[in-house]
Amino acid sequence: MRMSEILIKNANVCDPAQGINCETMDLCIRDGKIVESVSESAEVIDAAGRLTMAGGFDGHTHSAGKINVGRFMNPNDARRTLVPGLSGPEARTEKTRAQVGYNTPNTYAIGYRYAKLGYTTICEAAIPMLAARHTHEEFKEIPILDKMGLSLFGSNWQVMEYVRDKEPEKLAAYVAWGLKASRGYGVKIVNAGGGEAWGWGKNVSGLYDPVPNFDVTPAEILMGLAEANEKLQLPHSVHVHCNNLGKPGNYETTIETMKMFEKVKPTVDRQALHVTHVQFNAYAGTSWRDFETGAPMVADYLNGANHLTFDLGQVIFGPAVTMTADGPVEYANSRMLHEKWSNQDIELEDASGVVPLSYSPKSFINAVQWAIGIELALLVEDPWKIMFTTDSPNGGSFVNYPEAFTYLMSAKKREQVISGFGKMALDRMVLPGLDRELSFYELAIMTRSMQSKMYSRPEKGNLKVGSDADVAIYDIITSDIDPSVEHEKVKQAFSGAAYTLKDGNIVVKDGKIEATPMGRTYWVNAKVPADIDSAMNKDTDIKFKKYYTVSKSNYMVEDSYLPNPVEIRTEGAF
Amino acid sequence: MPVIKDAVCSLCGSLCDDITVTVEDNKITKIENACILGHSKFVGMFEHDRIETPMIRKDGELVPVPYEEAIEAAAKILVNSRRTLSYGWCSTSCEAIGKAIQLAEETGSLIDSTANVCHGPSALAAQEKGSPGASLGVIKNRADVIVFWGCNPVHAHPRHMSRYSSFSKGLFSTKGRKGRKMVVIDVRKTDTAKLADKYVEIEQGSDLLLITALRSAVNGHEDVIPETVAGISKEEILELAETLKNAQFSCIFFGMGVTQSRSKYKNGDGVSSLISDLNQHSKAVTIGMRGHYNVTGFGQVATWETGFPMAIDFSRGFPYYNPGETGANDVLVREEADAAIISAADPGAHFPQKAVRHLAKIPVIQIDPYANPTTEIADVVIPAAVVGIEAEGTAYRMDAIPIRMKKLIDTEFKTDEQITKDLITKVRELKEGA
Amino acid sequence: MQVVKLSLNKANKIPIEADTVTPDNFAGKTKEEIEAILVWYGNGQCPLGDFFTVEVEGSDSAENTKIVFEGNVSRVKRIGQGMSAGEIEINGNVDMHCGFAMKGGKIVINGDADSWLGCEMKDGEIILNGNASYYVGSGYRGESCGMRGGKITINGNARDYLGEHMCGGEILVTGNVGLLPAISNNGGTIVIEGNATMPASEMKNGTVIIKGEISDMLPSYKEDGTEEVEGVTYRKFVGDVNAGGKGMLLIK
Amino acid sequence: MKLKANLISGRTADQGAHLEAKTYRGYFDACAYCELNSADLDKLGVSEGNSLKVATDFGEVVVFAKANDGNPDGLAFIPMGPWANTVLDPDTHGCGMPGLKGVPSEIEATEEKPLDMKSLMKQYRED
Repeated sequence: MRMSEILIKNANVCDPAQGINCETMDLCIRDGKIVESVSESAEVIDAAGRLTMAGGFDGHTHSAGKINVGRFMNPNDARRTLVPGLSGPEARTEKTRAQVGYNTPNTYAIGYRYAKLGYTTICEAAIPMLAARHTHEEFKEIPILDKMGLSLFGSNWQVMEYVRDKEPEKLAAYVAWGLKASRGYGVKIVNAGGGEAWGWGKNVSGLYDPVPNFDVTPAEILMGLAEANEKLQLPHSVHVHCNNLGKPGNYETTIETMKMFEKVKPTVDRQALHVTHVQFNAYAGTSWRDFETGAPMVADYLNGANHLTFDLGQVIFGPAVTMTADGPVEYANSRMLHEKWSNQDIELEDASGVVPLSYSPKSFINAVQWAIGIELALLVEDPWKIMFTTDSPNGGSFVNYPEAFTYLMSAKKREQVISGFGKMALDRMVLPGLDRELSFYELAIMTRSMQSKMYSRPEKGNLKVGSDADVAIYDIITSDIDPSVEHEKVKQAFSGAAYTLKDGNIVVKDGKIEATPMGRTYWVNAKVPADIDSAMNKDTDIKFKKYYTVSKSNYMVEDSYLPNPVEIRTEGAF
Repeated sequence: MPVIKDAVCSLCGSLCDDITVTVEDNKITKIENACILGHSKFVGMFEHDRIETPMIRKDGELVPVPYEEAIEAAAKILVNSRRTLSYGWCSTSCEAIGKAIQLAEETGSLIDSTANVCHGPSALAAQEKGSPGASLGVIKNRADVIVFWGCNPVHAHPRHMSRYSSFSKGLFSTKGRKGRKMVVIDVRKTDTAKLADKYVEIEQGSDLLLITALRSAVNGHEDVIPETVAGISKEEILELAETLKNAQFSCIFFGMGVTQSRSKYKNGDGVSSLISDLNQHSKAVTIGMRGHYNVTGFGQVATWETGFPMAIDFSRGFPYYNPGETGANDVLVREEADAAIISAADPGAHFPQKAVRHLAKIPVIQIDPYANPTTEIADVVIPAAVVGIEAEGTAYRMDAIPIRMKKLIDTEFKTDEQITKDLITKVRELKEGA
Repeated sequence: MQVVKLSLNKANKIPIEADTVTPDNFAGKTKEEIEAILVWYGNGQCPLGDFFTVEVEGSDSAENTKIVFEGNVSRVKRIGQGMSAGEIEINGNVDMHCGFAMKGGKIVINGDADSWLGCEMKDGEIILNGNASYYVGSGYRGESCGMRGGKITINGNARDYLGEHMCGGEILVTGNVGLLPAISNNGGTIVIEGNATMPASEMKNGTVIIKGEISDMLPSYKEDGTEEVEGVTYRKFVGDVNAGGKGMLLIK
Repeated sequence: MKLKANLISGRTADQGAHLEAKTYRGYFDACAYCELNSADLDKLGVSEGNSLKVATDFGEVVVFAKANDGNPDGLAFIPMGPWANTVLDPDTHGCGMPGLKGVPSEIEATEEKPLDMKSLMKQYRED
């Protein structure tokens, strides 16, 4: 039940969207929103000077859909208890359903554990449209959090044909239709064209390698979809997993991709491009033998560019589960690491794979991967360009976020980890020479504030009047703590929020779940002129008649799958 | 008269969604595009005996009782049990499955699906090696070599070959059956085998030997293969390996001939490994031929809600999983279960005698639209609507593609989902009272 | 020395889960304290004393504590789970997961053992003077590593999947084994004095010696001369070739 | 004469078509039979429609004889259902799956008639 009014007294607010840097003040909440003032009958929470931020927003996580393949093939993950309080089996209680898992927790555990970290919104990074119902079915069972998802378009036959045939309007109409069909929030492109090539067991080698049988290049797919994205005035830019992920030397493809987007003009006040889990795409060298960090080169480019955002894909040592629509990468992983391999190609649309693995500080490759994520965060000057992620659970489970925050905030903590690396690893990274330590303010930007802008959700990721009353209070007195030295305390505090409020409901208190309201699902309904829409539909009719194995009328995700939907309408600029 | 197009057939794991249904006076009078199994389900339901009313066994006979009485009796059984087996939930919607799992969690029960006697070993295989698959349309559009191993779609999935596999046509498979090589591996010449280009008759129980020989051939270790393996000559094995290696896109569909035979899940494990090896040469995937129309859905829902696809033991309040210990047959054959709730499945017909005999000894709650062998040993019987005809809901096709089943006609019967919700409410009431 | 004798009062069908029954947990405890230790029984917990008559002699450390089960405990699971020291003697049959993940000490079973005996064991010793069921010394579902150390001796037969995913340690079976012993092995030694079917599938590493007959040898092993072990000459096979394995399979 | 056969069970279209009509004669007809090839039936001196007694370590059941020349010698098939399950192997082999295929059996001609579904199940309730 929603309390109508709450007064949070003595909150040490860190809200970069308003330029508030750890100032102690009161926060007022009414009917789930931040307001100017409340009446005297408001319920009072005494923050007692503790660090207070907007609810966290994980803008790139694999938490619904493909993660189920990860759970399915790794029942051993269910018993892992590597992060106390945030992993492993937990019996049901009066308030909570039973929980299991570490990298691939069950849906309930995902909701509870994100909330314990003070997070209140997540974005599932990949919805295969044909299987979109599945994503929404899992969303329904993830308590507390607000959710959104990105739909996969990068190896879609209809997309590639429209790009090849230079039909930008119909392409935009198809993207709008696909988002509606899958109830997606934005356009995800994974290894553009690579999913189709994987249909024949092959891959594309870079931006200009034509996709077999479709006579288009990854570059053309990327530009075509970016144009459609802007034509539809979508709230998020295209969200790109670059070609050549996971390959030594791929930083060049990554920079090339970023550069290509300099010419894209956003029609909404946000970036033109989001490049995801750049850690996996910032590799230098020519093979795994001479593999080394490419972070300085990528960071150098990013520091001079203002048209894009990116996220880290930080690596956490220990077991992880890689899961991506990049089918060929997963197959290569499984062969290289002798690991189990699941694959799921989706007809006419995309590919995907899941492979468990373990990152070890003793492996020089893993050590360098670990360093690259942090290097990117420290070398890129403007935190507003950076979203903190582990690409959970690809680089590691989200429950390790507090641990990872200390890597960013404490050079001492980094030294501790680095001291376990071999010489070969140290020679291939630049991290030991970096002494930058991020502040709580910068951390808040990377974990909540920049997401608001990046996803055009002004009511999220900040504590402005009118915003959603999603609030996290952490047991940290910022004036009394030196995160550089007391990194353990920082980790502890971020591991179990003193309070998490979701829409003004106390969902976590002292690190324990208090209530489990159902969150919203955001999806985008983009307007397309009727004639273009109908021309596009004639083309997709043929696709369904001849090639799909599901009828078109059974493709569209029905309303009943979104118990608490928020429809975002866009007008389009046709 | 209303004609409903693109209705979903809720019989087998093919989950065909192109059925045209004519409804007159709330009766299905005509059905187009369905196979014999689907036809029997859709039209047959107006011929077959429904369980008309809730019943409780008194003095050996099932006697009609009001719904509330049946729910209360069922809830009492659940609350008083120390080790309840909840079983089935595969010919029903994902929404009902979700509630069944919640009921199992709240009563500290053990819950298992029909995969226990079907593709359970395929899940164990995936836990060893993963499951390299694809959606069925990928096969339709690309596959030039199709292998049916230990499965008989002509009988079990009659439209599979025309919609998704052997006979289907797609973008890169314009010639349909003519452009494809169809291989059947089985222990007897089935009706499916009769349609194959190549039939390989394997000695019963020797699947892993043949899979291993194929892997050795594909991986360039011909020298370790003896002259005969699994009753098949080395020459034939090498030829089959070449067929697979030289395919542009091959798919191995496997059935219970693989999962139920000697070596059980190690056969599926071997198939996954063979697929991985084949991808060094060409594209290859594998798909299990799932039986009940939503047994795949049970696996999906259970996995996201509990972390595990089946055989989940909630005794300690959190999910524990270990087929061989926590499977339906495990706890029945060992006579551990002291009560059972069974829905949308028929262990009376499909479990070995020893397991059925134990079920006959303990209190059994059955939720089902139709009387069947389980009814004969049930103590509380609750009639349900036919999901996919009288109730809508989600089901997952054998390739894990979710499809929404339509409601085609009205009914007075409650859905499995509603019945399970009522049970949860009653169980809570009884627990609070206690 | 502390000796704790446990006698089951009445045979049970619903298994008792006795993961709290270890010398580590019993050491230094009185009869009353031991009787009060909770065990799972179906979906609830009960004190051990509800099921067993408990006798305690002496009081000592875990190393010097011995637990004796008098008679069958064929529905008592997880006895000795995770134990690090001391001894457990079972004078009858025992249920699943006996000695699961044990780290040290010794378990002697004078009867048959159900599945998962010594599963994920790290060190210590198990002696089974009877027959074993499935998955001796293997790993939990989905794990890549089963038994890592210690020794299991089976003076009887064992069923299928013996030593699945074994990474270290030693298993000796004096009788016959079922299907697929030493499957997916990555280390350790398995000696089978009797017969076996389809041994060592996908072995990556380790040694398997089979002194009896083999049925259905898997076509994934390369014969590579002979090897002498303790004065006996065996045919030596190397593989599994499909796992890129360097395992050694020695057969008569 | 007793024929040693390897017994398997499995689906058939007829069995599938009667999944929701198991109290009917059609289900009995679809499931209460055992298929052997003609040569094996000849060895037993029975023709289609005669009764066969199938015995395994786990039980015995009377079913009708049916010819299927797709079966190799010594392979017996009974459609999945309560008749097959009377004689299949309940051991779950450490992985949950009973032995529903590959059960050693002995088959002989008999004058007894197969029990209908309800009579078969009644035994379990009353035993």
